Amino acid sequence: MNSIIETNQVTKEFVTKRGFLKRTTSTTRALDQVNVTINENEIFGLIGESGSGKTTLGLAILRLIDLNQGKINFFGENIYDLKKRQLFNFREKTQMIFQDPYSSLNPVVTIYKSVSTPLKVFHKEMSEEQVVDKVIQTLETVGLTPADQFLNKFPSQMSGGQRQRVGIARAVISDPDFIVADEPVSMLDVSLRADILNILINLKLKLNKSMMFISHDITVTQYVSDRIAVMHLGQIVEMGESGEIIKNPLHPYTKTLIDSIPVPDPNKKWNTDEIGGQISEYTNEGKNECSYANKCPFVKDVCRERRPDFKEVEKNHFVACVLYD
Amino acid sequence: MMSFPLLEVKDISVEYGVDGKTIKAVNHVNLEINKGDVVAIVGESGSGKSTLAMTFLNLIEKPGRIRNGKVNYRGAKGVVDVLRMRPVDLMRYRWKEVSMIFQSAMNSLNPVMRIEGQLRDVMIEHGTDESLVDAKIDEKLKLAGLTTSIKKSYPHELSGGMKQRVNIALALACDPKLLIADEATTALDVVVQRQILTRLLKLKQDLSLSLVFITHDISLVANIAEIINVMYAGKIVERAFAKQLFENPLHPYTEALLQSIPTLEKGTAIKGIKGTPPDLSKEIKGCPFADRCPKMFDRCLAEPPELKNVGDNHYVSCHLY
Amino acid sequence: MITRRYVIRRIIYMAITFFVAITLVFLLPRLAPGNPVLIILLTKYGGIVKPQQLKILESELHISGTLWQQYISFWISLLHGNFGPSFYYYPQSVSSLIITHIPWTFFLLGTSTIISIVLGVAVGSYSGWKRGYSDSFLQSFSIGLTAVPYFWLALIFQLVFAVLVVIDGTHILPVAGAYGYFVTPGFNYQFVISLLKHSILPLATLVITSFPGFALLMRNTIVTVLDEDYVLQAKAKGLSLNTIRKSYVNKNAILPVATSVGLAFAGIVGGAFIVEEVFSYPGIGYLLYNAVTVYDYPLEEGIFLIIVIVTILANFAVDLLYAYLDPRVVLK
Amino acid sequence: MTNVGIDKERMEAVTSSRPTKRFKDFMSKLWKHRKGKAGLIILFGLVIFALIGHFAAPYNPLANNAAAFQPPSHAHLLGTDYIGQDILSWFMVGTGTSLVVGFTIAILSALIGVTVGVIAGYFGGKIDDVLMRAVDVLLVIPGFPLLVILQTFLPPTLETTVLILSILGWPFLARVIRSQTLTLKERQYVLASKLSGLSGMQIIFRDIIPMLIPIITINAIFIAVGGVVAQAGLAFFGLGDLRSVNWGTELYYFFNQDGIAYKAWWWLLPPGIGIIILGLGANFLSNGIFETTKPQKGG
Repeated sequence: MNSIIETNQVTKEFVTKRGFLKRTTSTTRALDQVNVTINENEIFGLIGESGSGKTTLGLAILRLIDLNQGKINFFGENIYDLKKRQLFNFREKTQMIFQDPYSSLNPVVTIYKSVSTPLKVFHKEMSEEQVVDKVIQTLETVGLTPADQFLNKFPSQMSGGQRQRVGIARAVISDPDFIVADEPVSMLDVSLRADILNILINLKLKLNKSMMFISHDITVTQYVSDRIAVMHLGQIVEMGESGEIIKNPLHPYTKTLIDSIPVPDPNKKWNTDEIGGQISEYTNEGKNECSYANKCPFVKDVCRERRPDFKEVEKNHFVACVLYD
Repeated sequence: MMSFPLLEVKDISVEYGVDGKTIKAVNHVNLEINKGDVVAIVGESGSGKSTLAMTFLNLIEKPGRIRNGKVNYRGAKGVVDVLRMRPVDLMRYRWKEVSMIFQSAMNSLNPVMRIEGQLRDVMIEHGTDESLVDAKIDEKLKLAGLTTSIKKSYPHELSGGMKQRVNIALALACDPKLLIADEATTALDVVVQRQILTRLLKLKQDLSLSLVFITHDISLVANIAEIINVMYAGKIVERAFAKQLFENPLHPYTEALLQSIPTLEKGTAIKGIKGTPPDLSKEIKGCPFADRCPKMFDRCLAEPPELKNVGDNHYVSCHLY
Repeated sequence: MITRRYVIRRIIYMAITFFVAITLVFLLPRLAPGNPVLIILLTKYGGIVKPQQLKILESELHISGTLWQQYISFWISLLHGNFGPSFYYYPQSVSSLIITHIPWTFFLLGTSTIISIVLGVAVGSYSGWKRGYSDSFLQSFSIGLTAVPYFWLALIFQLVFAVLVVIDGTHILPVAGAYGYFVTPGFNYQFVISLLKHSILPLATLVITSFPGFALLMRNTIVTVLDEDYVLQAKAKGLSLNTIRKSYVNKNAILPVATSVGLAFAGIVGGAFIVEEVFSYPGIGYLLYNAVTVYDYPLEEGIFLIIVIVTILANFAVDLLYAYLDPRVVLK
Repeated sequence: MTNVGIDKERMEAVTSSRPTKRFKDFMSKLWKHRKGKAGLIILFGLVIFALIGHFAAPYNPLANNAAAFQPPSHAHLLGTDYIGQDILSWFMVGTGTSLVVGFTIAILSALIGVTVGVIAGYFGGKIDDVLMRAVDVLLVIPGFPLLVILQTFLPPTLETTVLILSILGWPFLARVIRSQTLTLKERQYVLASKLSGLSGMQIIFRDIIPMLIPIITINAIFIAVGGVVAQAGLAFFGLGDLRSVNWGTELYYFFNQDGIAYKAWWWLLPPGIGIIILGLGANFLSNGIFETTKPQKGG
């Protein structure tokens, strides 16, 4: 299998300044030496809680932010080295699907104009008739039928689920190779999610797209993804085939995460004895320790002394934890 | 033995007047909550679940209004209708008898007041002895799983999870009999969500609370609730014990909802429900789910179904039964 | 919360503002082509001027040497607090003129600002809290008042109290000056009474035209705050209306009003100046008016710089007050 | 696909962006709003009044052929002033001048303010720092004394007054526009436009400025009124072009030519009432625009 995206030691820091009458600056590592590989014709799931850096990684892969360190290869070429013209070509081949169906469409621009823009910018050779045809065809692929009646609508005239389909249409119309889908269903009603997820799977199966699917919801992620990476405070702590991750989680954080998922089974009532302790907030300040050390029930001294290596414990199953040394 | 409901909602309807249209958010709903129950109300956005919960505290405000119905509460002095209480009594009833954790934890704390102050004012106004207040503040914060030192903080200094715990501490401040949690954990991460919900269940056991969970997440209620109400378009369409509802869903909406959620077992395909919920500002003649229902037949369009007991306290509002 | 960094930055920024103002004052007369002294002499005085005044003008405008040298000597005299002698009131110095007049302006500005804020907040919070008819009435009333120009209102007061409503040859309220001709300044009953009477019309003009702005702002923020989730929660908590109003609504609604005070202050300064002109009130606005009429440029420039300093400091004070009121504000 | 043969009519319907229809929708919404309608009527009325004054005032406002200080009469509906000029004609012509002054200041200030605000907000960084410090400085210097100083040294014409007021009128708008731009640029559709290959300038004109139009209009309306009042205030202080016929000079002559002593209320009332009507119209209209364009709260 060929890789489409390869990140190498990608690190991104945010600096915040605060303090009372004396200045302190603190650095938060949103991405901390991240190495992931996304293959062609694959949906790669990225899960983590809010603030874990998963969206930052999505933006980095599309070169929408600057990095402090590391490189990201797209078909073997570092996208952070691209010059203006090459960057334009890169933009043509990558796209993004957004979380918020209300904020991802300009309210004063018609559906036709929103969806046709990438086509008009990247394929200037197409005639207006061809553009209209392609827009209609794409809208129908994402289930907006008959497409005609949507072209002249404004986003306010459509439901959340329909808007999200428009967002997908916009992302695929210029035929990109790789798409980042950032929490594409988390703001939709439960009954509408399934169709959107199935459309994404079809993009892979029928149009051979590669995708990074970012979510905080493991159930949803494993439904669409071939492989899953788990992120915690800017670090990838575990990565593997999605079925394997769910059945056989290795990292203590992944285990907690999977244990905490609500399952639609009334026989699995939650146990009220296992009340967790106090919650505290931690950020990755770039210390030389395991990012989960502060919360881990299996924490050892060594966890605070160095960072665990990210190693292949079983075939295609990677984990960063001293328990598997 | 006859059991008396702690809170009994009778035939309640709530409307909102927006832009000259009247939206029927809650439409002739009946509901009972017994002492010690853990009841869930599940529904998608716009189903009226939060509006229904607001009536328990008589908190519907303009542009909404309660069209008809009663909310009977069984207190120390017998049964009273919350909607017809004198303002003074209503003030005493709120929080002391029934309290609530609101969905918007981020915004439901006063930004310019320390946590301590927000616990103190409600305790004092509900008659807690001044000398006991400090100890009680510490006690409630601990119950909610917080260190007492955070009482000196302002809300903006706390994380989302901590704010939501402050809201739990607040909800417990006056030792209520019934606690309503309205999407109390929706904005939180799953790990924190589980910590908070198990804590609530534990508190329910220890303090003999009744709990009402309001959520859009049907998987979640399976793990926590005993009785589940499914709401759709302002009506309760199905009510059953959790086990029955998941093993034998009767209403086509419930069935479709359960088929639309992914599970951890690989290989089961999911499918969405086609169409959109009805426009509640328009008159609906038949069943509100009719135009999305795969089992729809003529009668569904003509007359609205009633919520009927089809045995074993399994209620459903569908012409199929 | 206020950080040291903030205070330092703020001082630097105040210095920059002041620097810009001074440079502007320095450059303006030089922007016009030709010798500024000659231009002033010819255009404003038709060339007829006492030799003494010519000298003052030259030294005041620092026109000897290169532009850079002029600029430096200009700064040096400023740093000594020396704005030079007045052109018209010679030999009085600009500084001494300002010092004798500025207390009156402070009195007008301070009193009217405070009354306007208090009145505005009171009316606005009543209106926002009440809603309904009294609210829409108060709202339209306030909007109507904000449209009234203060100089016109001052003239109306003049017309009414100086000539129209005169009973037996005496005025109900004095229409000119800061105190009566026959009272001796000092801490005596007559003087204080005379002082207050003389201030009524100028203050009324300023308050009537500036309080509605605060009232409207307060009303609108109250309405917004009432929609906030924490107010709903406060109601659910069964708190008394009084507590909700005091600790939940007003405490939050007052914040935008506090931020607006700084900007409003710069506006009220203009109002005060014109009101002083109309009521011959002996503050620096009246002085400035006279300076404009007789082309006393050194005096104009001195007054301008003083009022810039006052406004900068007032703004700084407002920012500190705001940080004190709102725990979320970190003045970085 | 089957849709190859699309007829011309449908093509046009699809591809036109329909800005005129949006404007029409907006106007009809505004017309239904009570205050918005009142504002439109009042301001339109003032303009008509000024136009009549320009073309058909009863007298030449500067002709002094009647007796001085005459109260209103049939010949002079609003009486005469200190040298026998017809006040109604003065007021009508003056309304035109004052409206043009306000309008010009609003346009110029809005141009500067929007440019500065959008550039600072969208591009951020050093440009933002520099521009916003400049705005802070300009905001804190009290406007009126600064105007006095500037007008003293610049040629006393109406044009300079308008220019000065335009140069001083934009900072507040720039600040508002900047903060709005900061919010707008966080919208996901801006990122989507970036990914669609649009340039910064294209994004500004497509995703930022159209959203700002209501707030620009509202602020421009207030700048216009502020400009009229400031110009009147300056004239009242004896600065600027005192030969120009406008509301401010009318008040100036009233105050300095014994209008009070002659109890000439007919001379004092018109300009003040003119300013009040303008202020009310502006307030109503901006309130209408605000309420008809504010985003609906989502259920």
